[in-house]
Amino acid sequence: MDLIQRILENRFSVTAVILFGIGFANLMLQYNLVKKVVGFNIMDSAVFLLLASQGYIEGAMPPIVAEGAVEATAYINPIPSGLVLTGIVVSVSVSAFSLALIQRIYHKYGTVDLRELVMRTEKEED
Amino acid sequence: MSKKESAWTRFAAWVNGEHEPAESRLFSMGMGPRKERRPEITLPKREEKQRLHGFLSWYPVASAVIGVILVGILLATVLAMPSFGQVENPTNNEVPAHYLQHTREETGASNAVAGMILNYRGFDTFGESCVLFLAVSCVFILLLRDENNTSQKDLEQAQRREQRRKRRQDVILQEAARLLSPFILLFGAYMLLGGHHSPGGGFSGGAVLGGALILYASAFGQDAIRRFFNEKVYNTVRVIGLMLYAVLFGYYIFTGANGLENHIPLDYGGLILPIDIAVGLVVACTMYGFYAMFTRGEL
Amino acid sequence: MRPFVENFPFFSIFLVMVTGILLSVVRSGRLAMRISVAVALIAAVLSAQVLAYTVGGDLSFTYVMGKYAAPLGNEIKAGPLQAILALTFCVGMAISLLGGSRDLERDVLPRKQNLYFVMSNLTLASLLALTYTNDLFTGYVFIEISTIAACALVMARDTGPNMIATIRYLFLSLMGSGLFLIGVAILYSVTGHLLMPQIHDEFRLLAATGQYALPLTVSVGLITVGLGVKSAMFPFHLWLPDAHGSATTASSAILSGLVLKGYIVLMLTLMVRVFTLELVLKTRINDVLLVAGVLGMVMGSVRAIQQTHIKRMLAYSSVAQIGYIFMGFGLGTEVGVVASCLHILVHACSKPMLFCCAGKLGDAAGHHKNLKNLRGSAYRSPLAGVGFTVGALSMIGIPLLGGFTSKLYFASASLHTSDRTAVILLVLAVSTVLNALYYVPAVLAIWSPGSEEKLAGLPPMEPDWGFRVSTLVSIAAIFALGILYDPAINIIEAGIRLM
Amino acid sequence: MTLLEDILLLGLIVTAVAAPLCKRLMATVIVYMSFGLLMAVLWVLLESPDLAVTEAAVGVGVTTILFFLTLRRIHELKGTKDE
Repeated sequence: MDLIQRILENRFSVTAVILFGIGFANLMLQYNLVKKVVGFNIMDSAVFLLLASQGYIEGAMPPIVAEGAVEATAYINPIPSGLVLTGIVVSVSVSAFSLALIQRIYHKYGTVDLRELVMRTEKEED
Repeated sequence: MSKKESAWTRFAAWVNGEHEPAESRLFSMGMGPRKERRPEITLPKREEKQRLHGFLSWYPVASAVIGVILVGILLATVLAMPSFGQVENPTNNEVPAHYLQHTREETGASNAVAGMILNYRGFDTFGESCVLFLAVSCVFILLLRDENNTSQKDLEQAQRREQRRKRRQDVILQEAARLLSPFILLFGAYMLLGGHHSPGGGFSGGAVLGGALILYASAFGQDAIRRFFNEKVYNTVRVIGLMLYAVLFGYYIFTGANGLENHIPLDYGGLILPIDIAVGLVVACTMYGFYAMFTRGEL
Repeated sequence: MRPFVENFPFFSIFLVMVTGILLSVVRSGRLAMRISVAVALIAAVLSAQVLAYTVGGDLSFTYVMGKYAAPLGNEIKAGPLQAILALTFCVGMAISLLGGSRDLERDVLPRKQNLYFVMSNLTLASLLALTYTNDLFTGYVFIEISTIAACALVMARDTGPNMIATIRYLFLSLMGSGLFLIGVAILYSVTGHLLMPQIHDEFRLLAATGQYALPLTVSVGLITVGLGVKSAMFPFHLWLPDAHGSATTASSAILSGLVLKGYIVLMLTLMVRVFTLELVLKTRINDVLLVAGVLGMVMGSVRAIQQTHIKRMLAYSSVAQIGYIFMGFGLGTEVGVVASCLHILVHACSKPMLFCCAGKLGDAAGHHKNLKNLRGSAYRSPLAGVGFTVGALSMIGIPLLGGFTSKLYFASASLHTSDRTAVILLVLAVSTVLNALYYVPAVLAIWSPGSEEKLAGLPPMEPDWGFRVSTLVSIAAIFALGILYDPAINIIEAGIRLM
Repeated sequence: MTLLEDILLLGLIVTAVAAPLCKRLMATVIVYMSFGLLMAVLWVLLESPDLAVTEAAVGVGVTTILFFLTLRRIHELKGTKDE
């Protein structure tokens, strides 16, 4: 009972961890390169969710400070938001790079299945 | 004697590189079962496939096991971590309090997130802008048309597609683009310029600007964009954006670290506003660059 | 007002980054290369100044990246160790670019050569930032920069197998940075800080009270494993031979000699400055590192023996050398860490040269990379032959050369541990023999008078001044580390003390 | 509010599981896009409007465009096969 209570309390981080697992498994297990990229994006989003949920304060406002109000706990913690902002941009850049790479690979080999690709290169090697 | 001689000749041949070194016999006790060599080209195809199949069949199992273990450990970890949404969590210490209380007088931004990423931790954000720059450069290396990645056939195909697009212009898309582009541009500019006192800022505003460009390009073709946004302009804007950031923030770091006075006024967002504009330019260029490279392979 | 020399770490990072950005509008590849080498050398001079300053004053200093200090804003911290590593990275980058310039001009399309140098400059910038950083999240951002830039360096050659090697490298790296990032997230949420000294204080407090013991251990483990994946720690080394073996010469040199070290240096900083060695010993993470290191040393060498492609052989040799470094960390003592640092320096000096010489020898033998076809190639390019020989002998651990010193220090470091001395000495001996088993045949092969008629038809070698200079400099560096190792050791010890 | 949060979290898990399981890559990308949108709504509920805006513009918008362009290039969309 206590455990369930705890899980429900921390539902954001628990969800984040489950998503991380899903993304991680897809990044590792999928043979289709496009799906690997999707898995990577899910994994990164999960980490962002974990980070951002740490900065949330029950009943607080967004961190846009009004004139005069200086009670710090009235706002959520701005640090995780900033970090996640950085993370989102980084993950988009990485996705774009890997998608471009996938296009070139398809152009060259006509497939995006990693198994086939690995087999082809083994044959091609000197 | 003859045995020794043959050993010597074998060694000589090995030294000359004619034989594979006899590693498997030398170290069989150290490494357990004999490992197979890398397949030669002459190896029959079936064997090669079998070997690969061996690799590909244990690999998923192993990584699935690793994944499950990882998730288990992480679940235990997050349950032991501070509870969700409590004020007394370790993250809510003096640092965010300082940010929230002093962001107005120290950075000139009332949006604490913008103040944090562009002023207190601006070096990280410079690195992040460089990541974008780097990604678009990588995409250029990969997809910019050259003799390696484009054959004559590809060019012809692209031309045919372009002509077909010109013949059958999509009226709905064009009208929508004509109607929406100005508003999207306006909204992007608003987000860009208001980043210091409202949600938004360089990254999202720049992405919206880039989105407007993409919409325009996909409705009217890239030739329409190229009239005012060709490769030269593109490179200039992108480099100027990043250099603006580098120079402004470099000056800020230099003066700050040496205890000098910086002459950056704090009204209208202080350092945040110019850096937001710089970042916005970079992001808009990056997004449009991705689109251009992904569709046609040229700007 | 602080001494002006304290600005130099920041100057070197920004200089290299800004050069990288500006090079994207330079048209000529050759000009871009000259600028990159010059900038790397300027950064080296700046780092040398920092080195002289920190060693002379026996101090380390923090430098605020902005106006607001410690728990609020970014910071970098420089001490003797950081300075000598930065110096090595800058020089190594210059050596790699100079030594591989000919191959580069052939392998990369002229129109895209300037972009290659954008990548190399940003790689160098990320290495410098990873060395100097005092902030965990800056570490993450620059890890990503170095990942993307390194992948771009691999794929710059633009052939099919190369692309596939790149994408495998990319996905494994992304997994590594994902693990690192979630480790950072957990660490942040239990300590509430991102700057290393503050995390250290909180970490010690929490470890003393025993609060959040599990998250702390898990985050240390995740960060270590994440960085380990990216730096080719033993079970995660599978991507390395393909990526390093198929890239153009300069890229292989940069990746093997420098990029892997960037992540290791960050791990070292975290272990010494944030977690401290005693607390790491308590979490038993160092045992994992020790086992991975030892396995890497043996398996990397064993696989290297089986290779016939000279670059793949060198790549597997890198796996083994990385194994040495992790073994030093795994000992969990200061002596072990010092030995690892020395090995980082030695490897960063010799690996780029080995790759450049291998590329040159391949040229001499008519663009073959198979050991069989390289016979006699050293006679056509004697300097490459000498360089390869010196590098190989150093890797084996012949006295007077750098590799010998670091192995000696590993051996003496193992004497400081109570129960593992025998095992580690044994593994060191075995791996030395294994190293000899692949380097000696390779050296003999290139020097054995071989098929003259095959090589006779080839055009004569053009003089390549960049290659000559870079090889001579690296040979000098290897001898310097082998004979005058005392100053280097003193610097490293002071650096660890002042971390 | 809690109920909405729970639904969104569940939706995240469901879409994350479903996205890679789809047979057609097109479906994968669309489901992934809905994952991103759910995430954006969740950022609003977590009181981080900056993140919501960025996720919607960058994470969902641009990433999805890139995915679709890639699918067109690798001939996974209808009518993009070589003629």
